[in-house]
Amino acid sequence: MAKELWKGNEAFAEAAIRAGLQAYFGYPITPQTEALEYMSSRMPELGRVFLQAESELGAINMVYGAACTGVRTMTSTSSPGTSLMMEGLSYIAATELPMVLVDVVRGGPGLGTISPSQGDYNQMVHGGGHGDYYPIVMAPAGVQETVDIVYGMFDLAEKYRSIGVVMLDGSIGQMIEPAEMPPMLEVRKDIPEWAVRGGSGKDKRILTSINLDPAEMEKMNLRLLKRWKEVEKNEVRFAEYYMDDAKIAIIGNGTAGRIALSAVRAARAAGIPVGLLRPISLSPFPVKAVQEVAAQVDNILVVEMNAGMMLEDVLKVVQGKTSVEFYGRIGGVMPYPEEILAEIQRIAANPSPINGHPRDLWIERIEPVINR
Amino acid sequence: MAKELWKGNEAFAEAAIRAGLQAYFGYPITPQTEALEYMSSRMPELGRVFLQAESELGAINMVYGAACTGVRTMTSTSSPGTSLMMEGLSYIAATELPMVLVDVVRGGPGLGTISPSQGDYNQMVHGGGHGDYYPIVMAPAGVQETVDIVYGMFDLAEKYRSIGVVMLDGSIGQMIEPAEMPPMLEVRKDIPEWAVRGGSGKDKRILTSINLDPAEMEKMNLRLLKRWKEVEKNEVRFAEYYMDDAKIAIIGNGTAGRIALSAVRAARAAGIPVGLLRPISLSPFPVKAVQEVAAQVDNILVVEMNAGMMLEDVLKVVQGKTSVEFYGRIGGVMPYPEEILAEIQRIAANPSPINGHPRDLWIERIEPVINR
Amino acid sequence: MPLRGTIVVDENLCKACELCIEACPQHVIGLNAEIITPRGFHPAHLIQDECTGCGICALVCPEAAITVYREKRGAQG
Amino acid sequence: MPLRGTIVVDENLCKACELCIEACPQHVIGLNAEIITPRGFHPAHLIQDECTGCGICALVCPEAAITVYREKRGAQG
Amino acid sequence: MVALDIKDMEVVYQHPDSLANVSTHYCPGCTHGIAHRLVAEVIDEMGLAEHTIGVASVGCSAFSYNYFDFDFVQAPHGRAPAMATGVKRCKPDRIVFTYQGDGDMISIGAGEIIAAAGRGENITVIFMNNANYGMTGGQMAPTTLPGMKTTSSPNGRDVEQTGYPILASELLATQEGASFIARRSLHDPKNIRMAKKAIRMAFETQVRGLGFSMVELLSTCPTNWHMTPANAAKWMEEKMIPYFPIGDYKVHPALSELKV
Amino acid sequence: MVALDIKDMEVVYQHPDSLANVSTHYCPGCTHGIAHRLVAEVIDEMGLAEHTIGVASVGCSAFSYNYFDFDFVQAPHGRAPAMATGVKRCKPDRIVFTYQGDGDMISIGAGEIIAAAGRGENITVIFMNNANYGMTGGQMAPTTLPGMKTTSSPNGRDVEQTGYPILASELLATQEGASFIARRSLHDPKNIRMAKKAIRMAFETQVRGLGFSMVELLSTCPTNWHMTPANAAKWMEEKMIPYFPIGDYKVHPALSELKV
Amino acid sequence: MQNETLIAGFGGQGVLFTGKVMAHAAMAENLQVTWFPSYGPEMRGGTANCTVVISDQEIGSPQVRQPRAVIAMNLPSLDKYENQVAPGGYLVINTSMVNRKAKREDIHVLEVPGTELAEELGDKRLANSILLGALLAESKFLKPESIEKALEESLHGKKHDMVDINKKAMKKGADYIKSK
Amino acid sequence: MQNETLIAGFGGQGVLFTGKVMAHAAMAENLQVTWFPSYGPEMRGGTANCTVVISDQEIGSPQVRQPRAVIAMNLPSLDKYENQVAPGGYLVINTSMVNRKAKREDIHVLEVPGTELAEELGDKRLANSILLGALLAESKFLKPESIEKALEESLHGKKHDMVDINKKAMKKGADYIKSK
Ligand SMILES: Cc1ncc(C[n+]2csc(CCOP(=O)(O)OP(=O)(O)O)c2C)c(N)n1
Ligand SMILES: Cc1ncc(C[n+]2csc(CCOP(=O)(O)OP(=O)(O)O)c2C)c(N)n1
Ligand code: SF4
Ligand code: SF4
Ligand code: SF4
Ligand code: SF4
Repeated sequence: MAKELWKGNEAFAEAAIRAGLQAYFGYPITPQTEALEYMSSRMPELGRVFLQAESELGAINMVYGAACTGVRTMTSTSSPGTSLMMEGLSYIAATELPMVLVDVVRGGPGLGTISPSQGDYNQMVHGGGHGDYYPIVMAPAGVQETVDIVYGMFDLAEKYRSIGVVMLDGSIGQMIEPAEMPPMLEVRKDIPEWAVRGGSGKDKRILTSINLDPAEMEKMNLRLLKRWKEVEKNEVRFAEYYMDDAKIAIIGNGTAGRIALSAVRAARAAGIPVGLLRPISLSPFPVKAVQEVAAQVDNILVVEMNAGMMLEDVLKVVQGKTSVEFYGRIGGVMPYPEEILAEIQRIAANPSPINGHPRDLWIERIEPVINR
Repeated sequence: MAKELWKGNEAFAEAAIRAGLQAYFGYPITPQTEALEYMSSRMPELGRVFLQAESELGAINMVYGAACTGVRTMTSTSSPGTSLMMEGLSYIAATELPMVLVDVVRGGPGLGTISPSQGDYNQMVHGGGHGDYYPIVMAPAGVQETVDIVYGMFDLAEKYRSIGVVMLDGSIGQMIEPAEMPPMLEVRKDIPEWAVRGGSGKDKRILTSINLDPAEMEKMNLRLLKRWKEVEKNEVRFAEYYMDDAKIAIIGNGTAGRIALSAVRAARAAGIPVGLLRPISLSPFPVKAVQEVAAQVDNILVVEMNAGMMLEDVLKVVQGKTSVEFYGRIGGVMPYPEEILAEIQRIAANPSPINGHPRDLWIERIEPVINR
Repeated sequence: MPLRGTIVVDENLCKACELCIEACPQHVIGLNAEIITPRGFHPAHLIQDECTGCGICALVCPEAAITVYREKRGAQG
Repeated sequence: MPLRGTIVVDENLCKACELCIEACPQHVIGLNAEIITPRGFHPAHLIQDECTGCGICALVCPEAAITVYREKRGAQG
Repeated sequence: MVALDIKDMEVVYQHPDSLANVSTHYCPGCTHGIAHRLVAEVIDEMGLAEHTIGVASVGCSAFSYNYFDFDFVQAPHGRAPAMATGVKRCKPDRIVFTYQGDGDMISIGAGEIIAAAGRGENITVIFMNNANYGMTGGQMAPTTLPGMKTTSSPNGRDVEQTGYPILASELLATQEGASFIARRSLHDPKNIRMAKKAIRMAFETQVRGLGFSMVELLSTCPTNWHMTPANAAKWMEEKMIPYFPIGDYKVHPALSELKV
Repeated sequence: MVALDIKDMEVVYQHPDSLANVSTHYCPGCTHGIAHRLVAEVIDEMGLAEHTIGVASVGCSAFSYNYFDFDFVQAPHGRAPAMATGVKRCKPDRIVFTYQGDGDMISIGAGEIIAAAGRGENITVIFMNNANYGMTGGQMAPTTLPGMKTTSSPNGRDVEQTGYPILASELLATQEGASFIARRSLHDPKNIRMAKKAIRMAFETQVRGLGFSMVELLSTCPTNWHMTPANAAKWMEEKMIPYFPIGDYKVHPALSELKV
Repeated sequence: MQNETLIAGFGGQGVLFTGKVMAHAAMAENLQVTWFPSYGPEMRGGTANCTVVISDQEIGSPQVRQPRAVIAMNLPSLDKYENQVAPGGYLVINTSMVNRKAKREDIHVLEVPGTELAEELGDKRLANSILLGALLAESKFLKPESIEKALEESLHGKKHDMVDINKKAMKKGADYIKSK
Repeated sequence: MQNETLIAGFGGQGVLFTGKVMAHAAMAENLQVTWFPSYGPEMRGGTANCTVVISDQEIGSPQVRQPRAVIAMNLPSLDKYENQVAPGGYLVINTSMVNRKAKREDIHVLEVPGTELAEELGDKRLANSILLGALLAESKFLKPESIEKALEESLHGKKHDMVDINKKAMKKGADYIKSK
């Protein structure tokens, strides 16, 4: 299929449909609404289920019900909406159901801005719902990658009976880029052996997340955890740029990562040996890749559109093996490549290890910029 | 005042009242309900506001409204209820309002069990709501400590215009212990200079969490972050036991910490030089204390009633300086001291650094126990 | 003469709520103090033989613990 | 003879929605093509002098952009 | 007693097939059990056991999936109508019903039930109104009667502070999408029979694709009312029914001919 | 034109004090502005500006706190009644009102509004029913008319799939705690005058401590209806009002004597 | 010094109350104490238990795998907890509700027909106090004076009438076991 | 090779559409392209802008501090973006809506009375295409054939009638600037 121009939000909607999506439930919220609108015309056209829910609480619980029947199902929303889905997500995880959530992230906290952000990193990656559970979380950096990840996420969700989250910075949802759509898959006809479908006696099936006996609940928790270990083993994704001979590495995901790419190119043009590691799977986190980078370079600069959430994961992995710095913009601000370039130049000029927490040093540098 | 027997849930309710609580909003949920019931009789008796909300969503937004008027206000709930409060909490954080939340944690995910757990660690400590915000989170280990922490939390919340969370393992809410109640404070009469109270023209006050201009939103984010730095500097709390000459350290909070204390005593009785660091403030995390412990001992054993959430924070702080191991029970199971003692003995018998992620090794050890 | 009937109470299900006892128009049900179920109850049983098999006890029983039998029409008189 | 009136439209507020134009019983309001406001609108203004100061334009104006004046009773005739 | 051999007798009543043969966790005398039985009987009589998916809610009936003998899912507190919507939309040829308490359905879940009724969602709701939160130990519900003492209204429900009982049947009957709305009681044989008929009507509504149906069942909670089951039944008759009148609140014209 | 010197004239109408003198972000011709003005006029006439706390919601009116000239807070989507409850309970001598759109109040916030009405919460709700979600670009709302095209019902609202418009005034009027419930429209001078009276009644209800009051204001959304403001007003009269009848749905006896 | 008592029985047999009495008594002796229940949704006919840990230093775990004493008010409790009693510890059995003997031989088994003795006092709900009386008489975990004080404190208001009869029940349990 | 064009104006002036035409044209030339809007709640009378980045390799940042070209459809846009044009870059001004001159001297300033020229074509909404035509004639960011193809692709269905008139507008803009 040839490339066509797609807006991020519509592209992921179409990609989900091509992956055999059977039921979509959602609620409007900027900057995600185009996806819901797209679904509202495409899904009924194909004879599949589209329903605008009364709220994000309604949407996630409709997805919960749909997932119980074994169909491919999803919802999409943006930050305040995901907060409302936390209870439902925790239930779905506990019931071991596959589903896909696309969170088109905007600047928070609160009602915040509708501008792009990566402020939901912790909420998604470290679990905003109660209890131990482990969603798969991927953060694409462009429209084509979004299409490919959403298309594949249903398989992952089903393979691991897990929640698959695609976290799109608002910018990715709103941008238009050429993308090639994958082929349209047939809608699944068979019913998974755990799904409810009407049955009694020996054929009765129950899907629940409650077990008052802690011993049973512990078994379930262990099952989730072990499944997660498999995910950690198999599903790490990342992209590297100019890393071969790099002495400085940028680590940034999604939009922050691609903005960093511009800065890296500019720095390379100026002769600075800098490379970029762009984690695509945030959960599982590319631990080995980061470890290898840490072993190779003298300095790491983590770039995010939040106050350093992934930074903490990088620090945990790097374990002091190399100097880690941070640059972020917060509350819905997107950095320009020039800002990151300036950081690279600063580090290249003085690559000695930093003294203090990278966030603290960044606050000192960024404060005059923000309060200008 | 003399000690009296108090059930954890009622004790924190009374402590809040004595701290000058003016408005309580809540919704029943096990194992927290006694607090709501206690409030339902005590608050009206004192002419203060008690209201059972229609839901946790209702409760947190009533608290939001009450906090806007500058009164001391709080809610309490348990894990599924906190998940429903995530949106509201993010809004409250963004509006820079003081409030107190007591989360009496039960085993999750999902509807789960009502048994004690520490499965909400990530949700609370790493922020389950969207956007960058930073609640103060403390985890007491007994009824007296609960009383003292809740009593003081209102001051902290107001000082930093921040959310103050007290995370009680279900066990602490349900247990009865002797506790001395602090004196009854007068209810505050003055209105903070930021609170709404009816005013127009130059006196008009607005409290909101939205700002469509990302630059303004970024300023607000920075303000929150800088305030948080102050909290990190001033409000770290922890307790240490038998650490003076310890070569092995247990790190555990709340119920896990006090169960570990029993194990530590038994191990000491058997001549093993083990000590206990019990973090009380989980956010801010006792970074320096953990660093010092890491510098002193050969082995750290993190004990939790989850699958290793605080473990990750310990690993981040320890930075490979000493060997870290993990022991947890999940989904609502409380470990017995004997289990932790066995871990201590195992480590004492073979103190060489471990090879692999502590969680992976623990899974291997715990799997036969759980699936027995 | 009314049809004669009888009931069988499933002791694993009965919780001794006494609703059948209250409802029985013939007043022929009572608790069996001799038996204590694993959950600690004295289950209901027929204490007299005027049961007509009317089924009212079963209608009010929250545990669906009662099976009601009645003489076949033909078998009567 | 009806009272005479006039209106003053606040150009910073008017968004050229034309609701006042539609509502005016005297048909004396129109948009002012000469002016373009900072937000890109041609604001409303009086185009004829039969305004009676009835206030209907102000009643329908979503921007509260219109101040309505009327001759004082005494000043009339 | 005269020995009657049950072998020679006909079975007038027995445990319905669709009710699992297990002891429930309900308190002695709790009418949740009666409601379960009636639903099971209706499902059996309509031959729907192989075609039904139940949606349990959060409340004393959270475990009802263990007691019904057909497929079940279990919803978060208050969200059963949304979850049922997800199930029904994906399995439109299945009979989908929720089983919800009053706290669940008309307090925390009021938004979801209104939306489902508004959409005319083709599901059935069994709504257990026992005037309090049973599972958590008897707190005030939106349905608690004025002056009624509960563990969270220790001096009796104060209408000045907490308002009036929500009349769910009256409320939902205002929605065009609602096709069958009825209130019944479970406190005596006559009312239990009437309740069963209403439940039948509700499921018939769904089978006919007519849209949203709900049966509100006034239920006793002897434990939290601090009464014997028999006294609870009397209290129901004397206190609750006057406040929550038994009746049909909405009957789709297509149902009016139906005899059940 | 004949020069009339306004110095010699009396001011028949001017910008109300309680409305800030700033340009709003509302689309040209949007009746949100009219509603704002009427509320401000009523607040001014009742002398309440120093005693009022408004609660903004999420929707096109999210920023209304910038346009009213008195204290305001801003609630999460749908939660304004809960937030207002928190404010009112802590400031019982203040006048507290919410300003909510239809998506906000009767879709995502249906649970909160029902609970507030049920409690007889002594607050006032200004409910803007414009039959769609304006802020996010015109999606279907629970109030969208059957067959009406929106960006999420591109082929027109299909009642089979999405049900019927929720009649919020009728719904809330079933609650005993609700003391004044009225529906008005903002599409022409006469209706605007009637709307103002209803708003006055609602605030009078609160001042008298009579409990929950709501005015549903049928509003135009010219942008998302894809009409000129004038045509939107006509469409309102022809299409919306027949579905959402103007009227008083609940009037507390203590108000019946009141002339406003 | 530390001892732990686990009390178990049907809901309604007063096991939680008995634990609270012990907690009050420990306080009266200036000891540390933690009372910890098994908690569950409000369901009748289930079982209930609580553990009371008494110590002269800060109490660690609120529950222990091997309590020093177990009071089994009914058969399911005996079945469940007999094995857990610490070697050398105490197992108090309400023989009125239990139709078997204890199996353990490495512990002190105190067989008391609690419900029957209680009925002699006119109220079978006193069985819990009778069993506690027996346990304390043998184990000496707490002093009789402290328990009497504890009863005063835990039965206030309308329930104060019950103090004397509970004291009597404690004594009856103690006498019974001493006389054996 | 990379160039960036920022197009800004009132909502309704077609700035987003013009950006999309550029994106289609870039695709026709087998180039990489990213179209990135300023997005906001549905509000009329506000300003809108988008940035189109065209490159022959994977595109990094979707927005740049110093775009190679700015098309300012009105005065607020000129005020806001004039300073951002990269040195040596292009600033296209719709002089019909702007009552001042450009201040920068280190860039190519293309003054085009877009709205007036559009009115000559009978539809003032064509000003955007006129300004784009002018920019491309000077900057050569994209080939005229690609733009024509792009117009065909972006105006489909009922809007297809608009292709020719937009082509004309582009040409008019190009001619105007060449003739100056
Ligand atoms: C989000 C959430 N909040 C609260 C609870 C606790 N909870 C469990 S059941 C229940 C009340 C149930 O009452 P009702 O719906 O009236 O049913 P009943 O138990 O009376 O049958 C509550 C509040 C929960 N499980 N989840
Ligand atoms: C939790 C959450 N969900 C969704 C949104 C996005 N959102 C903002 S406004 C709005 C709809 C508002 O529509 P309505 O209440 O009808 O008011 P109107 O804009 O039409 O005045 C939505 C869905 C949000 N901000 N928060
Ligand atoms: S009604 Fe049923 S449960 Fe109750 S006593 Fe009779 S048989 Fe037993
Ligand atoms: S009604 Fe108001 S905003 Fe509209 S054109 Fe007239 S003056 Fe301008
Ligand atoms: S608590 Fe009430 S509703 Fe729940 S099972 Fe017991 S009697 Fe029934
Ligand atoms: S989108 Fe609609 S409701 Fe919102 S401001 Fe514009 S016209 Fe008004």
